[in-house]
Amino acid sequence: MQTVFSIAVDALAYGMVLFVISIGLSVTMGLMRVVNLAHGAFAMIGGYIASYAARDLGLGYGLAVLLAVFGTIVIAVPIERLLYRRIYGAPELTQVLMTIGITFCIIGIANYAFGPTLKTIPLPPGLEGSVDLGFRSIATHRIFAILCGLSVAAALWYLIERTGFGVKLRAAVDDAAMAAALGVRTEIVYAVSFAVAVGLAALGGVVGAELLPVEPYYALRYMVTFLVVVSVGGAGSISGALIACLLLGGIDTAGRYLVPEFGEFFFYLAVIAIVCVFPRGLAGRIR
Amino acid sequence: MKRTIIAALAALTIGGAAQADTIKIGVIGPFSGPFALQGKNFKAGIDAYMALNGSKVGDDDIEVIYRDVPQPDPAQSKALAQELVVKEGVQYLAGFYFTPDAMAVTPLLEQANVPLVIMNAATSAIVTKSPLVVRTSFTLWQTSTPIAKVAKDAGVSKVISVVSDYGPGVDAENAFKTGFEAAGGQIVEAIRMPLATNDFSPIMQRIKDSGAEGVFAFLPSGPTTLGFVKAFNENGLKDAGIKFFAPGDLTQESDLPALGDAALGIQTTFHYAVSHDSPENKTFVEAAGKAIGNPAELSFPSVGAYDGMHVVYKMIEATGGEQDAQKAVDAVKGLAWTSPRGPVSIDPESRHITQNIYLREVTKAEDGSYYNKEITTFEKQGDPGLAALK
Amino acid sequence: MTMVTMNDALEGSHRKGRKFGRDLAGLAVILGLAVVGYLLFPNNLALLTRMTAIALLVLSLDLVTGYCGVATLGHAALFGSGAYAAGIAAVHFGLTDPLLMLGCGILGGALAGLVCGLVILRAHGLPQLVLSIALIHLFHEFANKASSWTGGSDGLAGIAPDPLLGYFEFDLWGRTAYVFGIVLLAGVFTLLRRIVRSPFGMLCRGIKEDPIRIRAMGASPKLALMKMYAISGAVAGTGGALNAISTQVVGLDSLSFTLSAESLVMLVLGGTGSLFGALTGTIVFMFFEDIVSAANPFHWLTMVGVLLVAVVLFAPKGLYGTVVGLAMRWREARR
Amino acid sequence: MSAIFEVQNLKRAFGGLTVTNDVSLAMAAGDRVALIGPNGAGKTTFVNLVTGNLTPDSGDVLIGGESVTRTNAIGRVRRGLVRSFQVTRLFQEMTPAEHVALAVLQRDGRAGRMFGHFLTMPEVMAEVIELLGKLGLRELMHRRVSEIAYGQQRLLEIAVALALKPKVLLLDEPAAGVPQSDTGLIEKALADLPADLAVLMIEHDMDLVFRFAKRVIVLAAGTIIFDGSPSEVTKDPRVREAYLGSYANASHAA
Repeated sequence: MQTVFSIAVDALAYGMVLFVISIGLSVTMGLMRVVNLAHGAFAMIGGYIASYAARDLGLGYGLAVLLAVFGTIVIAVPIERLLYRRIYGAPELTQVLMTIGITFCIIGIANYAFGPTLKTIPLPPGLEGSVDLGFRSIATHRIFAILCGLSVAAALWYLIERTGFGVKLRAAVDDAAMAAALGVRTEIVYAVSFAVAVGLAALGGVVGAELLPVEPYYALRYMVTFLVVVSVGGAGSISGALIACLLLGGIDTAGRYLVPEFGEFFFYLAVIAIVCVFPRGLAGRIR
Repeated sequence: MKRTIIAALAALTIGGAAQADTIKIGVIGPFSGPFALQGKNFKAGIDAYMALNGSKVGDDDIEVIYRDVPQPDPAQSKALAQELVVKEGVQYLAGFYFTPDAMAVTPLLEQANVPLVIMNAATSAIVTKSPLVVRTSFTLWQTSTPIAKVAKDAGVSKVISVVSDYGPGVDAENAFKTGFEAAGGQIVEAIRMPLATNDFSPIMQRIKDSGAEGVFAFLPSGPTTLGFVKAFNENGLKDAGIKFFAPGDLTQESDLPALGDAALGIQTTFHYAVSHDSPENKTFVEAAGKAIGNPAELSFPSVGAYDGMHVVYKMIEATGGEQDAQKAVDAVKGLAWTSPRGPVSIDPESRHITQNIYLREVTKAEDGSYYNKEITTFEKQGDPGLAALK
Repeated sequence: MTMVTMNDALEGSHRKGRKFGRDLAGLAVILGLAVVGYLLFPNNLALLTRMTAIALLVLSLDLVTGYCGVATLGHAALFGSGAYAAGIAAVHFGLTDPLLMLGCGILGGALAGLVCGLVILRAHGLPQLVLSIALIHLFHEFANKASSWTGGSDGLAGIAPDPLLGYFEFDLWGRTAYVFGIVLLAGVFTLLRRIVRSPFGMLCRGIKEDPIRIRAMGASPKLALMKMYAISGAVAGTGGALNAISTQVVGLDSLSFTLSAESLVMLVLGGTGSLFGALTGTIVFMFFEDIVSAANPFHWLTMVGVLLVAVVLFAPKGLYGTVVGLAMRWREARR
Repeated sequence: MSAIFEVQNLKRAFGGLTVTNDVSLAMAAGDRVALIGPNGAGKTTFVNLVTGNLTPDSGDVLIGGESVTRTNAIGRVRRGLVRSFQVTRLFQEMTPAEHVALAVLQRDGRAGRMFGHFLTMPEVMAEVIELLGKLGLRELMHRRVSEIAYGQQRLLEIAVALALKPKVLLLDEPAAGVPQSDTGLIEKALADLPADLAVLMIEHDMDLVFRFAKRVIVLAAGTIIFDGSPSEVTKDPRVREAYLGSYANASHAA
């Protein structure tokens, strides 16, 4: 029984880290219909900025996180204006080509600027160490990640379902031409959504850095994981992404515990099964 | 098809190809991609050797030609080796970070009349694939066997083995198991986890549940190591007094700054520590540090490359610059010298390097940096893996 | 995924007689390129052979992606299966005749194609992409696990093919392998040209555009796609076998996500939905990579990235597609 | 009279809502029947049940006296039940010649052939030219569909259906979306349909219905409320109620 609890706790923590990093991708893919393979690259940029701020400049963790989020947005917005705008509505394969190209560039630049070694983001004393849950201990930063995940989910839900911006966004997604006719400035809506998605990526990159360490190949190494999580959840759905992260996190964790030598089989077979049963993602949203 | 032509000496001589007294050495390694750091170390070791020993052997100029295979890709590796031999006319092949890349090249050697000096790839069997292979690095059997004795001597009798599920991981597991069981210890469980494991918490739970007093671990150096060591501490295994044993790949110097305090106290056995205290090593570290640019990036492949160059130089000396692979290899059988890592020799039978293996512990230096502090020396270790092959 | 099938659009306006000529022209282009490659890089045949093998993989990918609209990031599964089938036949069963190995490779590739088709065709769009990713990882992991057969991560070494037709040895200089590869590529290319223009090819293009319409015509899209997957598998398996024969070793990389993604990039770069596009993409990508990585090994990736972005911006239909588009416009303007 | 196409007591419910309720009808070769009904009458569901895209809860569909209830959509096409689409479903990148050729080849079971080209198959080309000629599309046969006018696309839709040599043709609003100026073309095409073909047309345009159909069936709320000659349909009180009633309700809601 204790083992079950233990796995559940690990699964929750892992799933929430995945969620924080992937949810931004769900926004770009689901709401903006861009297969954005460069998502991991933006998360990585966030990680690098935070690492630089906290380790080399000696700034506090909170400040580093803020810098990472806004710094990444500042870097990403020109990219959106120059490059992404050209591929809205383009065929998927064209988007794949463009975003892989962007990823390659970012990797090369990161490698040049920061070198090939691992970069860490020093945690504040409050997040270091472990918390005793009675039956086991868990790293404090994982609890922090869980809380981050929950607040991101809540904030996004509020933004999309309850604010004027959310209304415009949903309108632009359902029918861009109609929304434009009604006076919604779709390109601004898109730019803002993109900035939000990138900001979330950066936040995820920083919060998840303890699990997925920052290095130049981060952008490619975890690309598939993010893509799988988002698609299984159903792109564009917050609840879908949340369920997918917890489910896949659970499957992965349980697989690694019970049959580590077949962990990969376990995970990918589950993915195939889920996609076959829910071809439109767990949230069941049509495209 | 990533390749790099860096004429170590003379871009001049490329034009005058007919010049007979330039001897070319083709080096294949990961110079880009996720393992670029290791390739950089190859180059640093080679540059250091040539800086210290000159770029001439007798009258012959030495030219090193680099080719890039970023990730294990035997087909690519073989194609590049073929190109090096046929097009560039190299007389020696060297380098090779990954085992499959080296394996792919061995069938070529005889026809090409070219010896192969392996500077890293660490699977025992490679040297058996061709009589023209010499290795100056290590094997996982070589580095993982002594740690079994260390574990037993530390009073640990039940150990769980946790390795990444690929060739080197399996080698490490077998080596440790053989050594530990021979010493009277018991392997309570042997876990092989997928290479692409991000979250190690469930593995830590397994370790905890197994009731082992110690854990033997092997993962490829890089991002996963960091996650593993952190998870070990955060899940309370360190506090629970579970001992951590591993071959030195886990605490390679270039990863130590990132690992930080988390790695303190981890004991590993390995053939080389950058901090090794000897005049030879001081000279080497200084030269190699200059070659690599940032001395913090220096790691074990550099010494394999450095000694590999030594072997190649000796081969050239012995053959007088003539292309005769068998003669060259025969000349270095039994060759002994003092390497930056300590006294070493080439075993005449296996053509693998015999060397000291050191037990080290990750320690914080006075200036706040971390290093592998050598504690015990296991002298003149051969490769037990070859015996296991038979 | 609505890249125009340039050749076929042109085709409508063509008369019977010219088509045979076009087939010959295609063949001539390949053989011409082969000769040019041989003359330019006589000492680099191993790399040219590798390019040939990859070209077969990209052609095979074009069959399902370009002609049938299947989105896949797992196509190396077919290539790798062919390579392992040929390699295992040689190492474990002593079938060292290159043609027999080739046969095994084709069979292995086709079988893998059927397995992949069964799974991948169950979804569309993004979920389809994810299924393909899951599949390639399963194949990879399976090969890693079955190390007594495949050599695992150390690679399957010790493949020693007999001389081709009992006479031409696969030697250090790689001439036999190169000629063998070019003959295979030319043969496959000619065959595929016929297939994509045949009624079956037309059916597949129809499926790509609207499977429901095809059903309403009484044809089963699934069946046709499965057939195409088997053909695609055979082609990729040919490439894999060529790779196994020419390099005499098979590594896990041949079943990797990386290779799958790279082949997709090459295809889109050249232009989907035309066999020449697939060839163009392979040649341009591999040469570009070779040149820039030689120039600067540490930052070649950045330059490849710039190339991809530039292609999307300035040649959105892929290199070949864009050139053909321009040619068509020019011709129309002249009319 | 032997029915070439028959529907017996067809029923289908979604959740608690019965969308098709006990629908029966029979058609003989050469029949020209129009199926009309107000919005939400269940026409789309009926079409899907007949073509095999939905399975009925109960009831039977027969073609040539043979039950196809358990046969899938593809099998029904092969048995001679062919449909057209309300919104054209054509291959934008292909030519009319390719469309018709593909249909002809598919009908003959040769669409899986991996060699040859239809342009070099004289018997296929003869049929393609004949059919396209009949529908006035001959000149356009090698243009891409995306380049031809919508009215002509509708004609091509009919050509593809005819190329399959159906016994029963289900025309789903053949004139929908066609500009007024082009409806004449469609009407002419409909008038020229083979005499022995049973045609069931679903249509809104009553002018077209009256000119085309010899028999009109009215579907409302999932049930057939009228089945008779066009001259009687407007007089039928239930039909008036169904149509006008729905407008009355709509105005309440508004």
